[in-house]
Amino acid sequence: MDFFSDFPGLLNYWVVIVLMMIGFYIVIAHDNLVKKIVGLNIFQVSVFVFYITMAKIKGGTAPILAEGITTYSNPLPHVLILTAIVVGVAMTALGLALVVRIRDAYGTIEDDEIQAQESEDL
Amino acid sequence: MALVLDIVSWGLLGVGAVMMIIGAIGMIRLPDVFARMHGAGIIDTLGLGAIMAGLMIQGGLSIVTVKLGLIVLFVLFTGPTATHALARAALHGGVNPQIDEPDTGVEDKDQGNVSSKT
Amino acid sequence: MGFMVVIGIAVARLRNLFAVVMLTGIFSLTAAVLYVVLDAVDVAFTEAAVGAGISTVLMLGTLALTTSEEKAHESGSHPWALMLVVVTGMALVYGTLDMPPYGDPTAAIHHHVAPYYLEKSFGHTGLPNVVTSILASYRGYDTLGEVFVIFTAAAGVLLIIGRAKFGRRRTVRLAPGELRDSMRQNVILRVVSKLLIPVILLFAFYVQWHGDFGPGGGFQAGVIFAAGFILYTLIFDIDTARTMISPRITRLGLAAGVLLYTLVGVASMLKGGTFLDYSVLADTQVKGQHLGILLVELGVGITVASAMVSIFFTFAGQER
Amino acid sequence: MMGAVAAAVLVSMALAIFRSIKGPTVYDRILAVNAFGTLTVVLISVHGFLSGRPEFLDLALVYALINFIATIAVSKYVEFSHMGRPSGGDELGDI
Repeated sequence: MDFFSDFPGLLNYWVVIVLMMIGFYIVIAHDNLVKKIVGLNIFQVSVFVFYITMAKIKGGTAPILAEGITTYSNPLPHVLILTAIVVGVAMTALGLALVVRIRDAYGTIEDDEIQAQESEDL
Repeated sequence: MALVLDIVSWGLLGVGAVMMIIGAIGMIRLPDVFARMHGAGIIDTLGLGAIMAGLMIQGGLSIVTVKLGLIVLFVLFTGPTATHALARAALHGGVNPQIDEPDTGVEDKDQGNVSSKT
Repeated sequence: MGFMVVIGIAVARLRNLFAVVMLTGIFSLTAAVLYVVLDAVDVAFTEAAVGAGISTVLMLGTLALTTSEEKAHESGSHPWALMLVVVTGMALVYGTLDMPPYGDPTAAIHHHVAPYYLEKSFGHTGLPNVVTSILASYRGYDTLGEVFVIFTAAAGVLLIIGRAKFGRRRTVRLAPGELRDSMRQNVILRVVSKLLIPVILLFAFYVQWHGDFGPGGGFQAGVIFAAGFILYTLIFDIDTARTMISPRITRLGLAAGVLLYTLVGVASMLKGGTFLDYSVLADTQVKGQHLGILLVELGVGITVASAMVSIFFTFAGQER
Repeated sequence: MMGAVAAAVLVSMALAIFRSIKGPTVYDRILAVNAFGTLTVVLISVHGFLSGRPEFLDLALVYALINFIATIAVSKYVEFSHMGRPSGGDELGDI
């Protein structure tokens, strides 16, 4: 696993940005609502990875105190992300519930078809 | 004694690693789902088992060994069960082609294999 | 990391939503491995339980209720969207040029409060897991907020789709002795699951109480506990599961967890401290902190477990 | 040696991902995801030993557990949820 930690300087951040952009693209370019939520999830994960990357200190280990270890990675981002993940899944559940409800109301989960139905009604 | 243990554990780790790769290659190369399950089976049992046994010897007698043993036990329970459920699902679904994906292109013939075998 | 990019692109391209959900599962497993490599064991714990487990199951539930195919666009690809994304990405890459390089111990983030937590937390709380001490004690307000968010989300799901719909209800009464076409018929699965579920619940308790010393804690334990019930619901059906743990209990638990958390805060106020200041709960500071963290984590665990179970039941009980 | 094992596991993971992206049928994907989960368990354990702190094996146990539940859920979904099946029945909703 050493080659993970030997990544030079900023590469991790760039991968995070690529992931974020993939998620962003899915959210704005796809019409399917479930797909949009998946895109949102990817975006979310990229932010998590960003925080965790910042917390890492070279040569450090996990922030669980033990004898004989002096360098620990920064525990504060871990706390933030830990709660963020659970909140994220709660939000995902809420979004999916909305999707189910939309499907009940419109009979479709494609954004453009919903728009079309809306304009017909007007 | 320590040297013997080390050699045994390295040997087990090596065997496990080789089995992992064999299983993964099997998952790529074999022709249909039911055959591919055998590849996954190698990963689940021999690959994981050998590597965990090697790690156990490395870890010595401690809580680590117990946890590794628990993992092996757990995977030995769940792996075949999950594969069994999957095989049943595939068997039932193979007759009924509507869960197919439309965008598989060339490899759609594989589905034919599945239903003819079932 | 390379894996994640590949999976992300594949997710963007695939049209079959089912395959997309599967890939999301792998994606989140990969993310969890990455967290372990980057030393965030607690986060990896949560991500594994939540991302790979619960959200996959919830997305499958949604697919079962809606449709599993994405419709093809007439317009094809979106050049404007791609352009916007590329431009934003460029701007962000430009922004990273000022970031400290990976793993640099002199970066600004490591010199604010983090060293304080690392040095003092063991003396203050007596717990080796710094993440737990920060989560439950130093940043107790934040965590209380998060718990309320989860509570609200679960309540929202219950409100939006919790009611049985009129007109769409078609309950099929089965004649006695008629075979139900369900996983209950599968003997191997049933027996193995019956063996495993108690172990899973026990393991959840272990994670709950051991969270002070190793990776784990209320959030993770709650999710694992819920996973046990979800497994039961998958093998049997939703009605059997509902007779075992009724929606009333989950709703009660949802509120009880938040209440327990808040009451710990109020109790510390009554004993002369400030809100959520556990030091006054027992004779010595360390004991008080330990007790407070334990209770708060229990509250978090109860809320998360009930929220996950009730959300899952709501999705599963939708179409019948 | 540990590093070699980790590398082997990573290679297998890459192959599993290839199968899950390519996978002609749904079942191939499920199989690949399941195998990927097992590989993750191994990778976590090996990484624990590599970094010299092998006490975080609870994680690997959780992975094995979640992997199992996810596989069961998915198998159940593909086996029993046929959209628009006329008989309705309670196997439809409870994935």
